[in-house]
Amino acid sequence: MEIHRQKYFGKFGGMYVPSILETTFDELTQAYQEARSDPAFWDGFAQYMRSYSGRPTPLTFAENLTGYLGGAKIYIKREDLNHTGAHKINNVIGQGLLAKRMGKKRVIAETGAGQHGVATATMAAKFGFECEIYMGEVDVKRQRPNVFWMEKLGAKVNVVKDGTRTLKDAINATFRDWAYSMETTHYVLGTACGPYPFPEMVAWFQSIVGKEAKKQILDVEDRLPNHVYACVGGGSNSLGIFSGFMDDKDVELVGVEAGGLGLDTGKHAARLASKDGKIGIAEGMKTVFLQTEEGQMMETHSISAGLDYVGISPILADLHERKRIRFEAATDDEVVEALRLALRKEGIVPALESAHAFAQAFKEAPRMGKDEIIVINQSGRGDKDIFTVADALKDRAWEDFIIQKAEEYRAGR
Amino acid sequence: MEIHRQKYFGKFGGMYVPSILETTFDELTQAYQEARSDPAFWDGFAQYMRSYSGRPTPLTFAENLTGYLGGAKIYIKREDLNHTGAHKINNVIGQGLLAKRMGKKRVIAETGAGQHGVATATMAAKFGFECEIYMGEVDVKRQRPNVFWMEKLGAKVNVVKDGTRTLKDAINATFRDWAYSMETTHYVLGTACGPYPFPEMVAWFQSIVGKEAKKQILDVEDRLPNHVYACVGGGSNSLGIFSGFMDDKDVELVGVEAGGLGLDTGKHAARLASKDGKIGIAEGMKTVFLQTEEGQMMETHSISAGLDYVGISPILADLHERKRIRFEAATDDEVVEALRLALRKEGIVPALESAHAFAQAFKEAPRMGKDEIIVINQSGRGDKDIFTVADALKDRAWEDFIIQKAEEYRAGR
Amino acid sequence: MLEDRIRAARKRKRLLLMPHLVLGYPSFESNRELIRTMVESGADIIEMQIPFSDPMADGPVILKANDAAVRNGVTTSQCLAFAKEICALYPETIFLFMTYANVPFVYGLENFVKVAADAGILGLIIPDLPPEEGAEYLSACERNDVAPIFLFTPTNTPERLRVLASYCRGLVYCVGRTGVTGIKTKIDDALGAMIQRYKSMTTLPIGLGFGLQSKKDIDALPKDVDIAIIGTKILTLHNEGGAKAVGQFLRELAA
Amino acid sequence: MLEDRIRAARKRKRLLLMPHLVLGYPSFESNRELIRTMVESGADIIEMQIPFSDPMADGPVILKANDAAVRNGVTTSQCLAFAKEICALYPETIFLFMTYANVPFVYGLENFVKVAADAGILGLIIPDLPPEEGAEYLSACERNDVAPIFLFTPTNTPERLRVLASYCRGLVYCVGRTGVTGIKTKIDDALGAMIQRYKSMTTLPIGLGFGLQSKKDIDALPKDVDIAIIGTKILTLHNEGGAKAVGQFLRELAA
Ligand SMILES: Cc1ncc(COP(=O)(O)O)c(C=O)c1O
Ligand SMILES: Cc1ncc(COP(=O)(O)O)c(C=O)c1O
Repeated sequence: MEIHRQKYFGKFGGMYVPSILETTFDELTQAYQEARSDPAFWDGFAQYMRSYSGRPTPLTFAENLTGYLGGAKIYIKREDLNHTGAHKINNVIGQGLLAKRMGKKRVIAETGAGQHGVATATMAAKFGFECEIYMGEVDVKRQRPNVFWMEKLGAKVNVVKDGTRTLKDAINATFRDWAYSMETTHYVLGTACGPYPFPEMVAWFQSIVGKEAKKQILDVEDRLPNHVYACVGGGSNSLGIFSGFMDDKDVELVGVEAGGLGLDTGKHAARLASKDGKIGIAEGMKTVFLQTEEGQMMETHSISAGLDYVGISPILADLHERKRIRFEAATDDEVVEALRLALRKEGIVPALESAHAFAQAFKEAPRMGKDEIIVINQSGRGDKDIFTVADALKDRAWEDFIIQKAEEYRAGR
Repeated sequence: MEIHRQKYFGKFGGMYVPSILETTFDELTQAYQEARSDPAFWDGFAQYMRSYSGRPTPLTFAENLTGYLGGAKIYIKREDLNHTGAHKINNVIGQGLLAKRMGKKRVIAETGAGQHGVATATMAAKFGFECEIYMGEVDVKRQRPNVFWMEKLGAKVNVVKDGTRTLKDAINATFRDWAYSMETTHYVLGTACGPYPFPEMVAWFQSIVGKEAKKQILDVEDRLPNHVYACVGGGSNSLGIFSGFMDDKDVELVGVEAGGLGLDTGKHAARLASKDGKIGIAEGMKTVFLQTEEGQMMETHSISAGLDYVGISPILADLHERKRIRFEAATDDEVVEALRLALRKEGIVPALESAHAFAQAFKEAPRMGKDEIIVINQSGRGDKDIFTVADALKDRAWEDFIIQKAEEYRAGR
Repeated sequence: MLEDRIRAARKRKRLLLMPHLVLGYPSFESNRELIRTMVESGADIIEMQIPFSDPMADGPVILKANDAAVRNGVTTSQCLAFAKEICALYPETIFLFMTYANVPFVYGLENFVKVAADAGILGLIIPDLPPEEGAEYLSACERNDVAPIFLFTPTNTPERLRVLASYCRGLVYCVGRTGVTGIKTKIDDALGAMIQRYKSMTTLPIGLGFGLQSKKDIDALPKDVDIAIIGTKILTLHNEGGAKAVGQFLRELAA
Repeated sequence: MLEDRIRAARKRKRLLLMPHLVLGYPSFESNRELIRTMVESGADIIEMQIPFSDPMADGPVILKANDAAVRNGVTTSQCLAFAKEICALYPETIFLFMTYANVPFVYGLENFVKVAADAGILGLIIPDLPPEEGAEYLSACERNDVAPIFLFTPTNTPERLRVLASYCRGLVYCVGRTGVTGIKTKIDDALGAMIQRYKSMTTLPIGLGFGLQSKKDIDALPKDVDIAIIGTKILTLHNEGGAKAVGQFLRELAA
């Protein structure tokens, strides 16, 4: 895929930034474009990912799921095996190398699920940057283990209590920090959203996933897959894997959004798969948002913090409009069921985010021919979701354990 | 390293099993020896590890630690990047393939830290075995997240309330299960201990770590390391990495045991590094145990469940006696400090077990020359240890979170 | 038009005062009282912010007001109608709109500018709509004789300032330091130099904003500043002491 | 010596009774009372288990007794001294030791066997010490005229049984089914066939163990069984009703 080297993707994208940030964006754009046209930069990046994060991640044949569902042959791209447990590290190391090139001393980032926060804190520790992370209060509550590790990695975690207290508010808060600190600081945006060059740059770093996946499926099957599934929060993991197949018109690309309690309940985060998304401008970009008639961003809902976001990558909004990608949604219940099945059948623990891609693939695979091939992107591992999953499954033993632990803590005070 | 194909390693080892299990051991020994002399078996195993677990795991240059400590150049072998988060999966997939070959339908295992239990439950899900895990009550308490995932992977977790309610009691309980079930069941022993052929077989599967590490260090440094550090519970990860350098006499091998509260407190699990270990017979093998004058196994102590074990691999006891391996111990406090340093300097989260190897290397590296090279085996990742680490660091925010969670659970009842 | 009105006002007064408020916060009723007080206490220009759920360039105080107003269900149409009422009520005072790009975009940009102009609004401040993204906006402003106001900030290069100046009408909104609203500007020589730099790029009146706290700050302002823009301080005063406190403060400044 | 003593006893009785107890559990004092009751109630052979922290071949009931005795600080020397006292007290009764390999190993194997023999112990059962690992043990037994007793189990192949038989002295300890102690054996034709198989491998007296519960079980035992070994049931009775309950049960069985 030749990623556009322009600010717009069809009618989406742009650079809607306050003038205070313009210089920073110019500087970033220049550094990014220089890095991008310097093959040594990519090589250094790929080498770093190999020796630090364990790339290439494997493409695992899901033999049991294939047999159980009785349709297409299912492969899983294992981004969960990355250091820090998700694809987020790809982008973060890329931006970290860029920030070093730009001579920055400090990095800041927003995070929803906390994976991007952990990845950024990790990179900051490794590269010697100071680090602050902004995270919505709602997300801090449901992803406490990630907050814990960010802090232990030396990052300061700022709890954002504005607005809906989720990802979009964390993004705004990070931009506010940047407006003061840009001289010394790089904002490591975590997904393929925000003002140019972020969408394109993040998609570029994540394209390492698609490059590998394409090579791997050709190695084992000697042909391309028929369908590729990825979950879609901001859009970075999906663009990452899709990029490998973008120019192969026969490969169907399926983006799976958070269906929450159902597309007709208003409690979801499906910007493209539902009828509720409308074009708008926020977080520095023009794209499809879940917003009111008045253009106010809505509260979204998803069991997975990482997909619980009002906006979507402008690159995806464009590919949706151009019908290159089909968008679907999986509900919270379907996702928990898919997680359960993946655990039982393959011994893998997809993150709740990734489990959306699994859920949709599981719905469609049985109706496919045995000669068809599916690739599912497992964007991360679900360890971090233990509190959410335990709650969703109403695990009594876990509750008892927590209650007892709480009693110990209380007694110790 | 040519691993001995005999029941004894020097004066250690043997096969001290009740006659009811003898036939099973004969069958297992035969299957293992056949597999071992069949190169296709190893190739199949290595291929499985590649496509399912993400091997080879990287060898990461710890640039910041190297600079900070100011001595030897430090490399870290990243077993934490394995699927399920530790080296345990190497052995488990190996034994799973063997159990399939033997036509077994069910697997059982003991677990201490829970890593081996999670790995076994994972393998059972992937290979379609029924699965039961035995785990001491003390360990269930300190490693609840792992218990949770074992159950979600479809395994039954049996809480062992006998004896010291830790690893050794779980091993005994698993042997008891096996005495009824051996016809259909394979016992996936989790470390290089127990009756022959387990010590040798487990070390064989884990030798994949050492093979890779040797190749990797030669690739980047074009020479062998001067020192290799690994933590020692039962001995599987240490034998795994050491095996790659066993015949290279100039490479010093350092095994690091759990020093607990200190070697002179009686509250530790240092069988070889302390003066408290004595030769004895238990858990089916003759080796060095922490035992009373009367030959009763003692209560051990370590902050890390996975090193909290009275016995040690007979292979290691022999290599200790032959002075091929130097044994040291790191205390709980040193380990927490090492964990903190690894997090801050390299953005990695060693398991508390692995952090013992780090702690010892950190003690010794500053006194080494800058031309010396160290390899530390990071046997696993510390996510699973969040409750223990939070307690060790007295993390108030974590406690608050747990207390609040407990209140929600209580309110929901 | 805006520029003329400002120049005219400037003739009568060394420094114009431009306080800020968030529409619908805490209610339109309260806005009416506040604006009356502002007008009576010496405000020359009033910046009315149409609330938005994601005000990325605002600090915590204004942010909270936006949140509350959005939760109150304030609509763009209400704000436009309110502006019409107020502009008619206080023809001597200059009223501007401040908002974020999505509000007019979703309302319909062309229409938004027209209705605002008809209401009597003389200028628009949309911090997340740089000229490069605003072709439609700029032409609508031109057609309706509404001034598109852009921000000059310390980090902008001279070239950038020239570009901004070329699109800016009515006044330039100068930022005293890096950062979002609500942070105090240190008034010292550096600021004087900065204003000089801004001044050299434009002939428009200079408004200086972000962080003014007291009469002392006002007195220390470089002489090239035409308008003192006061946002967060006003909102904080209003939150704590109501319209009365705002009035008292403005009167002090105007004294 | 053990074999002769068993054959002599067997002449007087169709089926010998061999109850089990754990030394030092709950106390040696209690052991004394229990053994007296056992002797008075028809026990012919008494299996005294020296407790061990890791009794891998025992089920939950005996395991708990081992744990408790170990925690009580029971020592091997105490057990040996106790045996000496008891053997002298009841010269008509046959006493055996059961324990795990580490206990004699740490005490000193050679010495352990000698002291036990001197005390009057006629046989030793060490489930985790197969003949292949027990060269020193076997020769010490031989020198001291103590019978090393091995277990025949349903999973052992005929070849293995022959090997075990060749090392076994005094009696063979036959296991009715797979598993550890404490599980009930179903007494049916399969058991009869199994005993036949064991019998064909050895001329030694046959002890059958693991899981006997009642007089009915005893009556249904295949005729080739010489000794009924009763472990868990005895311990359970003792835990619940003391020596009295054990005595009553043994008397029923002996009736
Ligand atoms: C594991 C995982 N998958 C997916 C996502 C969604 O983001 P994106 O669409 O940018 O991949 C997140 C975000 O936090 C995540 O943590
Ligand atoms: C991460 C990790 N490292 C080390 C160990 C110790 O075992 P071994 O000595 O067999 O490697 C364990 C045991 O559970 C473990 O989980």
